[in-house]
Amino acid sequence: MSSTNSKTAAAKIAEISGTNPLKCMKCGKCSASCPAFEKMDIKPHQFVSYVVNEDIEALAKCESLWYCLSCFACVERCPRDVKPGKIVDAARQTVVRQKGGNYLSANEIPALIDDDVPQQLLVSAFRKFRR
Amino acid sequence: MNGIGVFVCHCGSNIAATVDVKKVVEMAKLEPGVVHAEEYQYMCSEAGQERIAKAIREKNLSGVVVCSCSPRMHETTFRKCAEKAGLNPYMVEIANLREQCSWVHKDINEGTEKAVILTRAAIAKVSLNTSLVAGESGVTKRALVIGGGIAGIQTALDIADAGYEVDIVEKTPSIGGKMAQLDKTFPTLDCSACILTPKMVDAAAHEKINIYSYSEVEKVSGFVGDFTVDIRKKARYVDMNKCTGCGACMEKCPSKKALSEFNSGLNNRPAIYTPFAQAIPNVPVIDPSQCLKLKNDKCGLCARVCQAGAIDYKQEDEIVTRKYGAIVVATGFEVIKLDNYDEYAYSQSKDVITSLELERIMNAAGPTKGHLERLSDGKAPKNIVFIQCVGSRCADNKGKSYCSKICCMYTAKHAILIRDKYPDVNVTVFYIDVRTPGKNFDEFYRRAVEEYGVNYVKGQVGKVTPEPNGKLTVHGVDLLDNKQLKVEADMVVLAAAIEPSPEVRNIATMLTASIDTNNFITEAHPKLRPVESPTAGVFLSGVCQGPKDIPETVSQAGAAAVKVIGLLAKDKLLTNPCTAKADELLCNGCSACANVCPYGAISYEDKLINDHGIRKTHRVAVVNSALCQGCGACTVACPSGVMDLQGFSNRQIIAEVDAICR
Amino acid sequence: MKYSYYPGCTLRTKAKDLDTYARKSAEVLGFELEEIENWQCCGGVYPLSSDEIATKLSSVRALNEAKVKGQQLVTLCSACYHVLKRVNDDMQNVEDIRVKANNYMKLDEPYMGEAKVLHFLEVLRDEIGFDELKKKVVKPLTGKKIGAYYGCLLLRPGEILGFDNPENPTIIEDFIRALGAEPVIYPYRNECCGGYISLKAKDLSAKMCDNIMDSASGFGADMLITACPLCQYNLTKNSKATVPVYYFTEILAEALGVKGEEE
Amino acid sequence: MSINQEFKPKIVAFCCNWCSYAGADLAGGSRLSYPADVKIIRVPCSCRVNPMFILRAFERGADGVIICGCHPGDCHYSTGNYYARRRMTLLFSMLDYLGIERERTRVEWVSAAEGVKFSTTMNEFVSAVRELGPNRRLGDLRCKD
Repeated sequence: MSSTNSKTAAAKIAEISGTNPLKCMKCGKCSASCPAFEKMDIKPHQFVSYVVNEDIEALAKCESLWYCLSCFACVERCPRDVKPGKIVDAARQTVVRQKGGNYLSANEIPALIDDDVPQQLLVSAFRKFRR
Repeated sequence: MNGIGVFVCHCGSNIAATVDVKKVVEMAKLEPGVVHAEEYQYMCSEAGQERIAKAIREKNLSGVVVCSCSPRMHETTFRKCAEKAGLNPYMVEIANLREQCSWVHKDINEGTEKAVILTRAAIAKVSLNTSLVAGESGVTKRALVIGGGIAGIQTALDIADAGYEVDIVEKTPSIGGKMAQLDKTFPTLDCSACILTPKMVDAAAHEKINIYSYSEVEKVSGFVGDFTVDIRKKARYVDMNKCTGCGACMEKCPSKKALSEFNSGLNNRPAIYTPFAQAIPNVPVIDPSQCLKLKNDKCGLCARVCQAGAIDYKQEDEIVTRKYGAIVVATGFEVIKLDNYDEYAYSQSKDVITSLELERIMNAAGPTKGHLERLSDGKAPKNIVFIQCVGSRCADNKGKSYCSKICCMYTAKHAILIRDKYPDVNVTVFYIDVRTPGKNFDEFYRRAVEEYGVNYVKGQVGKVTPEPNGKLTVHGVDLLDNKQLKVEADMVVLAAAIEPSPEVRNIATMLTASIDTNNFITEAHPKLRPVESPTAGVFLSGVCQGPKDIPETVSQAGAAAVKVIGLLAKDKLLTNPCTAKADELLCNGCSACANVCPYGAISYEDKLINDHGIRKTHRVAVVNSALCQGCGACTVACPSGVMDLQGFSNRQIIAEVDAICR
Repeated sequence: MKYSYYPGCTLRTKAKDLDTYARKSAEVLGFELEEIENWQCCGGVYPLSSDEIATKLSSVRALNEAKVKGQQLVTLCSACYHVLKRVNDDMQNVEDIRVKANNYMKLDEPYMGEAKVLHFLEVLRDEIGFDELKKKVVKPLTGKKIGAYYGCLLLRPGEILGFDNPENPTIIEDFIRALGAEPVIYPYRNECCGGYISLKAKDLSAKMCDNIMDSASGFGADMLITACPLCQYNLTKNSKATVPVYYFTEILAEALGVKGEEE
Repeated sequence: MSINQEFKPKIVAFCCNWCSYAGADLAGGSRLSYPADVKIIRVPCSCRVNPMFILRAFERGADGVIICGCHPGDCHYSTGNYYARRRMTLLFSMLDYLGIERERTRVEWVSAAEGVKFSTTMNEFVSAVRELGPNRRLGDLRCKD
């Protein structure tokens, strides 16, 4: 990805997340609050720096996108109004919106569920993991 | 030959980089009435001023326009310069080409164009200026200090030592303020009380200092040199003159449920109380919300045990009116409420405390007699976690936008004191940045790490969870290690942000001193006049102006005192000659102007007027120029346009409007 | 009193209990849940991206229907509440979304966020009042130690949802007290259970559920109650399940004496 | 809506000496830019601003006039800004009658500490006036060619 492209991609992420990553003071309260921290290869507070540094390619490839729960713990507690959860979601959107970007296919569903799975689980997983 | 001289300053490159100063000079020369125009590197310098003086003398200038920085910066400089050269100082106008032009615009064409217009407006105005002579007013040789913490005490002592009378108004029953609540002070670990109480005693014993404790400022009127202040002395229900301070009443008082303000609400105090043992004055007050006698006319025990007969349940608030030449605001700070930080479990667990509460726990006169123990079960803690920046440096609507400045250092102090006294206690500090700019400050913090083995972890804590076993889990992160941490703690100490005392808003309004969005009082100039408010005669001491530690507060207190002394040392003050003036010929005495005057400066007289040979007596408005502060409210209220403001006359302002819109 | 009612996908299928008990209880408490016509699924999660419009339209339809009927819109499911309330906030405050949504919907009168979204618990707290509820209780749950499980969707972001203090909520505890039981306060009651990632990252979600369960049982809870079908499923199926998890409406119906009644 | 970027409006800003003028100085000190179209006239207090000055400005070709004073309660002269507010409300209510768009005038409170607010206020005001285009209604035709 050329530097102009990653610049546009970074701007796109800032735009669709509606947050300003430059307000971050690197306190790490998001990462301290994140229940999925252990599973994340790029940690919540790093997401913000990746956008600032326009390293979008790494974000697009990272595993963290599929572990963020959108539980808003980081959004609620961020003292700088950066709301890292929204940045993660924006990065995930840029991936799933691309062709072949789906993280979940309908074919794999039967193997993943049991009889009690509420519809809500499928609906929300589809909404988060697919276009 | 009279005419106007225009002097354009480069201000180094501050103006010249964005404004073509030569062009401004050229254009100025084309304006009617201008007989001289020049530019120079630094007009405010000795050489620059000499150029102005020389032009005034040689060309017999009748008006001067200096195109430079803000008039709030150098108007006085250039007025003095003109006066020395023989020109009335009020024949000088400033065109603000720096703050309001070159610094805010980037394009040199735009900047130059605007500079020319601003200069043109100043020329138009100055051509209508009239010579004004400042009047004089007296100075009441007494100062008022609002707030009796270390800032107020130090200011009062310094003023009193110079021989002037000072009154301290303190809202609580004793002077001493927040410093009296502290156990030790950084970075030298002096005992706070040991260095503060002698100053409190000095203040109380000083013949020039009068302390109004348990009192509040109620009303302020007047102006620099001549303020009139109403002070409400709240009913103490104890006669100050009779009380011997024996303390028998406090011991016997059966109502002991009120939370001790001095001990940050960690234990109780009686309804009749002094905040702490070394209180000054050592005269208790009765808290009417707690006293059984005052609430439902039962008890009366304190009156019975008082051998001096000092208890007086009938006492009422008293208003004292005093005159002052200068007023110092030293209202100090409070720790913020932690309602917005429930993730840290402050309201859910007794073992999550603020740093100020820790001060009281560590203090020998505190609720635990200085033993470090958990408030929930009295057990000695083994692991203590400190969380920095709680409510400071926030961009959300929960916290404060500023750095509270003192927290990094007092946390290092707490960590050292704990590790020193209890070496088997583990101390972890979660920080975002450690800020230690100050003499011996960083060395002090390094000692905490290197000598005392305090574990500093970079990363803000997300949540504190109380556990079923009574311990606390601190959910943090080590950003340098990129690891999430769960630290087991017995006690968690929050470095909560500080904010100006809530009453400062009201006081600022009474003093017409402006406050910023965080309720800190605005200084007259952020760099050059940091202890003065923009309102003449009102000075600032301590945290009311911005977060400060003790040494800074004491320095500022001394600086404020010097400013007050400088003012009180004068016998006369020059008054602002830009006052209102009525045209006697046209005034019909309708009273519209007097109705809007906030100073009562306008009265009416029957005057014999000679109107084109017709002599008649009629009622006209007369402005007392000693009282008039020059706001101009009356000028607009006047239905016939008779009232005008000298220095900002209708014609002058219209000339500026016309010049800008030309 | 009649409220517009938005049941949501799961309450019509796997979480029928949550719905049935709510309706029965409402009857006893003197209000009616009138199901809006032709509701569509809210999507389960609120679309966070500022450029998503289409995914918000089903919520706008439901909100507008409540507005047209002049009723407040009540939901039971945490996710529906979260989505509807946030979309409503967008319609009130985000001009871009409001304009685009209205352009697409072509309603008789543009929807500007006039409807008010209420969670069933808010109806109990703010409209009925917990004191009134207490009076209607016929079988108080005396002696039961119940932990409230809020999860994430009901509370956060607090600024927009305004449901309760997001870090130290009290509404479900007050509800438990009104029913005569003892609330157990434990710090994980507002931590996420793992939600939709339980589909593809079961281990993570299981760990999160266990944390919640351990904390609740550690503080002595006999049972947990929740408003979210996904939390109920996740906590029951995806953890050690040391403590049973019920819908809050079930214990409400029980206390009001209408649980055993046949339809 | 297309905004004519070429159009350089004439904006007169009356700023009170104690708060808003100092706020403007702070904006300068902090290098917070705003359009050069804004020219400031210093007055001791917002209550010194005679409605006549505003009409005069429009008559002489100003495209917008803004009056800035201390926040309510913070006036250096205690009550001046309240007078200003009342007077301007009255004046503004009559501007329609004169054919001047209400948006060409504004009263704003800017304290000495609000450099940022000063700059954003001016940016907003200037772009609002730019959208309106030149003020042609009250111009004194006698002065024009």
